[in-house]
Amino acid sequence: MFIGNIKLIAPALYLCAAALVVLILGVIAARKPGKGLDYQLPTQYLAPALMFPGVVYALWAVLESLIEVCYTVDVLIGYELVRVPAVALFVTRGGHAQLTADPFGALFTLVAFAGTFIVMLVSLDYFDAAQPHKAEYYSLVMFATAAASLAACASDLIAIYLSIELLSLASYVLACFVKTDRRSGEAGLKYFLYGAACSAVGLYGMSILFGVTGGHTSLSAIARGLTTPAAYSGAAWVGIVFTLVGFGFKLALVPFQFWAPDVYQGAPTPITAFLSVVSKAAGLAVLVRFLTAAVFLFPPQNFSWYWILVVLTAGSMFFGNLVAIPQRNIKRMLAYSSIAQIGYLMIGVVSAVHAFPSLERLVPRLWNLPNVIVRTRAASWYYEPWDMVGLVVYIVAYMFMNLGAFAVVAGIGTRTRSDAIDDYAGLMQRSPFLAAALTVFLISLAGVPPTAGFVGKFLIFGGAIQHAGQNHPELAVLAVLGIINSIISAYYYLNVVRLMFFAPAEDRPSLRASLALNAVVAICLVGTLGLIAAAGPVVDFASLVVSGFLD
Amino acid sequence: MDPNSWILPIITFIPLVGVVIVMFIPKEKATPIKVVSLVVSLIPLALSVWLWAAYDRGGPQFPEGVQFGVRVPWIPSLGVNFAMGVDGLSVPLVFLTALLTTLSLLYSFIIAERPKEYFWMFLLLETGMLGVFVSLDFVLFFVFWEVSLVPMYFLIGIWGGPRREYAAIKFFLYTMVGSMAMLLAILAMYFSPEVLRLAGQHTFDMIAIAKAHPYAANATIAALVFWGLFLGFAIKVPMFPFHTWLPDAHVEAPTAGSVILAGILLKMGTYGFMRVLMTMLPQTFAHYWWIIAILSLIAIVYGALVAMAQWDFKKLIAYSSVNHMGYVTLGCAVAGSGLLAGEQSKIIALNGAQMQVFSHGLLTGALFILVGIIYERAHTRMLSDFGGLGAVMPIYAGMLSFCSFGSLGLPGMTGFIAELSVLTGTYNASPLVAGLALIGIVVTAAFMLWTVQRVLLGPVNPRWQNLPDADAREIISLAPLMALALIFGIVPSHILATFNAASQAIVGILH
Amino acid sequence: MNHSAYGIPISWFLTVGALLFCIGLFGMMVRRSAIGMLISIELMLNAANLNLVAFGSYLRQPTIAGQVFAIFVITLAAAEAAIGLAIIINIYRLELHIEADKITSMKL
Amino acid sequence: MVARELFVRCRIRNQISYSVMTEYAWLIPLLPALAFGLTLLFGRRGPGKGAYIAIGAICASLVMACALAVEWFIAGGSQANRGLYTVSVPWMPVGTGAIHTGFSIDALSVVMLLVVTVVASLVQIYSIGYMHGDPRYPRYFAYHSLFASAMLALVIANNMLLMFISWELVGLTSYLLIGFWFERPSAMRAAKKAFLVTRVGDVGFLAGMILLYIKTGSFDLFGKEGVFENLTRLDVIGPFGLPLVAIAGLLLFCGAVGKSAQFPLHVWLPDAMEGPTPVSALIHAATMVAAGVYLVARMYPVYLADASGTALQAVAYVGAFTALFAATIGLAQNDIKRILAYSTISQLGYMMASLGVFGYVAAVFHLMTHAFFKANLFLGAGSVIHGTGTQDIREMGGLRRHMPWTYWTFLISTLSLCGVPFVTAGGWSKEEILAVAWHTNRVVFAAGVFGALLTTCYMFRLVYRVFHGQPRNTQIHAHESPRVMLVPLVVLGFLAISAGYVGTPWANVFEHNLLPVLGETYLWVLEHRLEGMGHGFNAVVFAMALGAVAVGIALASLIWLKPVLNIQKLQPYFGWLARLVANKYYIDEIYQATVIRALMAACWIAFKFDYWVIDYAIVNGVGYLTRLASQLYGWFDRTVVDGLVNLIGWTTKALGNALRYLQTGVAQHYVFLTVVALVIISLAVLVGHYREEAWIPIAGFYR
Repeated sequence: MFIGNIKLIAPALYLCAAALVVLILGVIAARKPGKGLDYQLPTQYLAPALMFPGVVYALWAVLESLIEVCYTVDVLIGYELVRVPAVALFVTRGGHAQLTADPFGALFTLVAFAGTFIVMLVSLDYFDAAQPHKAEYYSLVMFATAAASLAACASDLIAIYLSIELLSLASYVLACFVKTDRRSGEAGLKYFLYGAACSAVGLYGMSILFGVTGGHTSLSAIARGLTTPAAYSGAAWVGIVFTLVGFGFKLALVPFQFWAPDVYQGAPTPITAFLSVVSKAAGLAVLVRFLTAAVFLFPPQNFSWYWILVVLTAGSMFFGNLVAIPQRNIKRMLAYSSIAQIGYLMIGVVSAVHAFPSLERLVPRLWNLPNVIVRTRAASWYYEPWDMVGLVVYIVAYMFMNLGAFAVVAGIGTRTRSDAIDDYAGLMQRSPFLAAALTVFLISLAGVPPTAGFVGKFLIFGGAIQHAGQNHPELAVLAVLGIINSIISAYYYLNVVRLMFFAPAEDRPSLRASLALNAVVAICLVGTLGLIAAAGPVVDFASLVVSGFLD
Repeated sequence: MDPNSWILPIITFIPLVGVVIVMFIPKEKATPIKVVSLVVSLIPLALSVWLWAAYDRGGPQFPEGVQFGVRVPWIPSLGVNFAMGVDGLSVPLVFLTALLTTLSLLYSFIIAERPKEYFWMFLLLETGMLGVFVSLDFVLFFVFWEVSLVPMYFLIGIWGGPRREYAAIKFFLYTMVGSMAMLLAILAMYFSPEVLRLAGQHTFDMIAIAKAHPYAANATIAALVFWGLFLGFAIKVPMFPFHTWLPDAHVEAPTAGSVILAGILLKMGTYGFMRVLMTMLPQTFAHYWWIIAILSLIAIVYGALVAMAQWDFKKLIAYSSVNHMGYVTLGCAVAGSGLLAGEQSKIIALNGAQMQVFSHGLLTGALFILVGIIYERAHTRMLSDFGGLGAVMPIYAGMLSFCSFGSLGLPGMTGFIAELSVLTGTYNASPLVAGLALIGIVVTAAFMLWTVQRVLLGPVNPRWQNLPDADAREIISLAPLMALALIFGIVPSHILATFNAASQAIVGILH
Repeated sequence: MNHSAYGIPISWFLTVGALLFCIGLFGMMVRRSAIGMLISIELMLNAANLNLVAFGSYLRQPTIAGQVFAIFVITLAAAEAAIGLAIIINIYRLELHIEADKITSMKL
Repeated sequence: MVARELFVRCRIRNQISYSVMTEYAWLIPLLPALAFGLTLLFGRRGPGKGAYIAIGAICASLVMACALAVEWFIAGGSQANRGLYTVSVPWMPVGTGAIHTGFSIDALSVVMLLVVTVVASLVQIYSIGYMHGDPRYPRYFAYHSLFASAMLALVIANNMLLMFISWELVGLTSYLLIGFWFERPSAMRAAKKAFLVTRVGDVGFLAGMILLYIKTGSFDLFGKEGVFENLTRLDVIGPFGLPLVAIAGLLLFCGAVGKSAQFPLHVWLPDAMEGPTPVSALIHAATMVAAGVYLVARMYPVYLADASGTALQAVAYVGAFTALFAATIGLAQNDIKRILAYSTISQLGYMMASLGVFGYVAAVFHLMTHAFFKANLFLGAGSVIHGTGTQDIREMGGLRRHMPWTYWTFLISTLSLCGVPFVTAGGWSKEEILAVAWHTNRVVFAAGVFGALLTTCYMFRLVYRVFHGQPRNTQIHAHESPRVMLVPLVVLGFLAISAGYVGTPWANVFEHNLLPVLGETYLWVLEHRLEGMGHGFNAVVFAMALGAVAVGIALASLIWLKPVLNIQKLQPYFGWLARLVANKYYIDEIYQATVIRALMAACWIAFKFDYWVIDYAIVNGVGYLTRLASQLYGWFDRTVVDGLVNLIGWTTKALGNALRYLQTGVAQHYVFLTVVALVIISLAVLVGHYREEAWIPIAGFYR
């Protein structure tokens, strides 16, 4: 086995180590709360402090992988000399990598890290200093993030399964972390039962895929295996569909969304934010990787999982947005809203599938590599905007706006002890900054300019329209449905805005936000509003990332 | 750098600077907030006057070129630029926007509730509106288009009448339906092979798209794109079946909000007709012009009829907007028709449409201010409550009569020139449509006169015996509007020459 | 189907795996107690394990990947059971029962 | 710049030098316009509360008009080189060209200028007395100035556009002045009615104008590119089988019908008497209502170009019918001003009929004389109202003794209106109309003669009721009006007699100057039409006219002066007729019941449609459906539990009783639903992708 360029996944490794540090120091500190180590090095500050270098490291890793993806290396595995991309890690015989730390994965790592950093700041505000088990809490969050990072790079069934499970197991615990809260416990139980069942189904699917493609676990090998006649078996399809269940659960894609509302509502708000962004980003990365591997076999013209995805995309948007309308709890509303948001993202995924329309186009990039020199440029900067750029930009935008919204919700929830939408009435008077910021986030979620959400939707719908023009009318339909859903969503987002701004000011005390909360909201605001101004560099960067996408 | 190329961004973003300044003034200091906002809004006004003066009528017109153009790459990889520029179509609109905003801000000095938010939102709105008229890149255009939507939502929702929340959300969602359809159509145009062929790259540059005539070869897609854009613009105008947000929004909006809504926001729709539909999809427009013409005709007659049935003064003016905007769209429809004959009369029609845009902005804006004046004094807008105010408030009566007559198309004011031109152009295309539109003229006159009668004439209602006449602030808010309506009505040559250059360019596309 | 050296065709293993999986899925649906559901999950995981191992050894070119995968899964299943039990204990503390179907406080 | 070039070019083209007066004729309407602005803004502080500004302006215009008249009619000599003076400047750019505006002076406009300035200045002077003490006194004179300005602009306009603009502006001033006392509900209603009814006609004018523009490419009337030179382009068959030129003529005539209160749009004029009486005299008797006649006269080439003659026939018959119809109504009215109003309608009908039967000169001639004597009548009536405080002739009587000046001037104008030959102006003009009609259209002629009879009847009824007999209302103490009101009466009374001598059959200065206005082509057409009509005195016609007047006076005297004939006896037989006539043939009521009601119904239906169908049903309906769908979804979501019960129950039946006991639990149901979805998806994929060999090739991998 060729271990490869380990520094590309170093952020995850660093995070695991940092998590251990936090855990150990935190546990020691917890023995004397408020004194000694807990006083000098409080865990709730230590964790973000250790997280921040992680974010920087992840950013560096993105840049590094952008360079590395240009090269291949010839390695000797067993008695075999194979040429693999320089971003491939843990390469086994036949040149199959367990992890592919390509820029795409690195970027999702960055999203996960940045999201986690923001979530930690929210937690800082959400939990008071006397929070029990904070060492466990923060280390679990960090482990989960490391898992998400690995999942974003995983290109092997085992790696996928392990990283996703690690993420899930940490999330189960985090969801029910407030042990005294019945709702939190209930959320944890449901999340666990449903998640475990779904991952079991997914695993079963993977086992079938493993079998029908000739005993391979690597996605690239599976992709090759699926090109053989064997893969035309019904079993292969069952395998793919079952596997999709596992990913669909992570994404809360309809009809695997049942857990989301309950868990979002019951879990502590920072964890809800974490689940809605970090966990989803990981699921999305895995899904995209998996689909682009499977796409070789099933040209979308035929009736296949592609059409299932199209239907589920539309279903997610409609279900999420429609059910969000009557909600009275803002966390639950945002849960449904994030189901809908996944629908928009899935439009990006579905059209990204067409970025790899044929084996012929991709194969030269992967296998017909020149074999003269040892280190050589592999991926040419092939320039095709729109393809998956929208997906990448949208996930970044989604991180800012959704985390921002949850940050405000968390901040208000701790102060008013309520998550009811009705209690947001007159918020503009009580806390103008939070109300204005939440307005921006909600408007961004609705996709109205000049916000990041608009840029994301614009690019996603643009990609869909582009492929619609290439004889894929279903994408035009999806774009239209997406548009309709944007309008529906505007209704319930604006309902909150309406309450905050239009409702008369009652004699309720104004809310005082902590520094951490203000900082988080400000970061998210800058991200949400700044993305459109910086759209040029962002899109360029995203196209670089996308063009380095390998599977 | 050439200062001329920076004038448009400066005009557009000065109000945004004002927003920031106002945000830093404590909310308790109402007067400084108001004065600062007003002063800030004077800058774009002054610059827009300069712009119009410096604008060269003989210079290039869209889509051949623009004046005061600026073009900075924004998202180069997607072909998105920060592109601005003006031609004869937009220069008067920039001026109108700046003027109406200033006057609205002046009029809004009476706002007592949450003035800080009000004034910065108003300035933000100005940026959005100005941006729409000067943008030459579709992404920029769309961003400004939507930016103008949000503050208006708040203006209606916070400072509006009793049913403000309903009106605000209806306004927002309804227009969002249109803008989203428009977004899809814009994307489709972007990806058209014609644009790619012409520009060498997919681009959102409006000039490039207009020159390329996207989907000229593919009637089906062209039709889809056309109707998508049409929906976006028609809702904004609003054209006949899409107009019902308008009365609600107008009635509930604060006075200055109504002024801006009628004066500028509706114009964004017709501007879209002229700037986008007619130049970029001329063949499709020529194919479907009759549908637009019929809808416009319905708007003219039907808008007038419905206006006549109103008892709420403000709603009546709102419906009269439907009627008036019908002339604009009719003029556009005729000017873009596929008839090969009568280029001259098409130009007349488009001149008329533009004139009506300008005229309606002046006169209906003034009428909304007049409604606001009476509402603040009497706290009612029911026409049946009034009567005989002509004796109590002679200055007000004079101004209301003036604007009403202007609005019903009395010769000597801008409205007449507009209606005459549109009807002349229409006559050439279809005498029947022109004949039916003439009915609208009579009904418009009927309801306007009836309104004047119900408010001003007759015996004085003792309730209003002591209403004060219009004060200096109100007169100053109204005087420029009325003066311009009169001056441009008597001596239209200058403004029409500006319009004419743009009309020639647009009509010339088909010929 | 092809027979192995031992004479048992692979389909037998696969059938047993599928049955296990179905039983597990069925159990997920019908068990009221969270513990019962946890057990059902284990059944499903083991169905997958059986598949993996069977496929791994019955392929033309036998691979240990299936067994490796299975070992990972077994490890994970243990972790999952531990966490699941912890969650269930927590629930029991809060609710004094572990019947998943009666824990429905969040709706709408 | 451009303007000056064009100006110069016009002069060169005409190759004639005109007097300074002619070249600066545009000042004539401009002076009152300036006076309007000054009076409106500073009237209250100005001389005579603004009245002197207005009067000064109109008198200056009068002087200029007189100078023009002298130049064009007396000093001009041979008319051949003085047909037309016209100047255009570009007004609206259109494409590469422009629409022009400008003014022209010819005999017709000079006549009109003279009439308007004379009557307007006299009426304004009269108003000093009449409106004395009114709270809105300055505004009254401002409106008068605006009217004068617009009316004068109308008559010197050389293009249809300026004509229409002025046309509408005189309508506006009419509206403002009718509603001058707007506190009176009747006044405000009358004002609105006047504006709207005329606007109905104006729409026709507008349409005709646009038609002419579209076909000829110009709004200008004169010149090579003008309308009149290019009328042949309209010589194609249009709708209804009529040539387009006839359509254009008819449309223009619609405008004239509205403005000149011809049947069926006459209803506004009697109501317009709600305005101050001097306003009625100037606008609703002498000048503005005659603008319709002027329009047809000005556009006469259009009518002459219509070879089918349809348009002119319509003009003739509408005019003749109106003349008779209004006269009958006039017989049964009791309001002094309304009688005069119907008389005006009737006389305008004469003018129209005259135009319709090719009596071009006669019509304009009658227009002029009518302006003088009818203005005088109205001013006299105003004097009476001023003196008595009532308008109802049933309350008057015997005023002859109290108001001698008023009486005599009123009587002179009455005789002129009746058309007493040889001695009155109205006699000359009316006889000229009848002479033309005798030659071209005997039906119109008969109507004219009978109309003259009726006219004499109702006018003498009026005179007898008001000035003769004994006072009927002892409350009224009549007094003669102040001198400032009497001077205009006397001047107009003089004109009511003398103005006719410019157009006697023997020395028709009027005709000699007016006919060339048509231009050579159309003059030829007109002369062709009138071929065989001898110039000079037509004794038969004069005799019949004289007879009609005599019979009329006799009848009136016998009924109202010395009640020899008691018309009350006819009551049982012709009571219905009397009621019909007294109620103006119920035209107003018919309009109310049909047009107005239909319009209001249409408004209401449109509004309800808008409210309920478009807004409520469609727009809100979509919103409602969305919310409903969300409710359904929400219901589904809320009741996953309960819904599952049913779903599972359904599944249970299908599977036997095996799953019956699964009907509780939540997380389980989630799983269940997921499994259902999974099964559906898998089946869909498998069914959709089924192939025969699908299950076979796995074998390849295994030992």
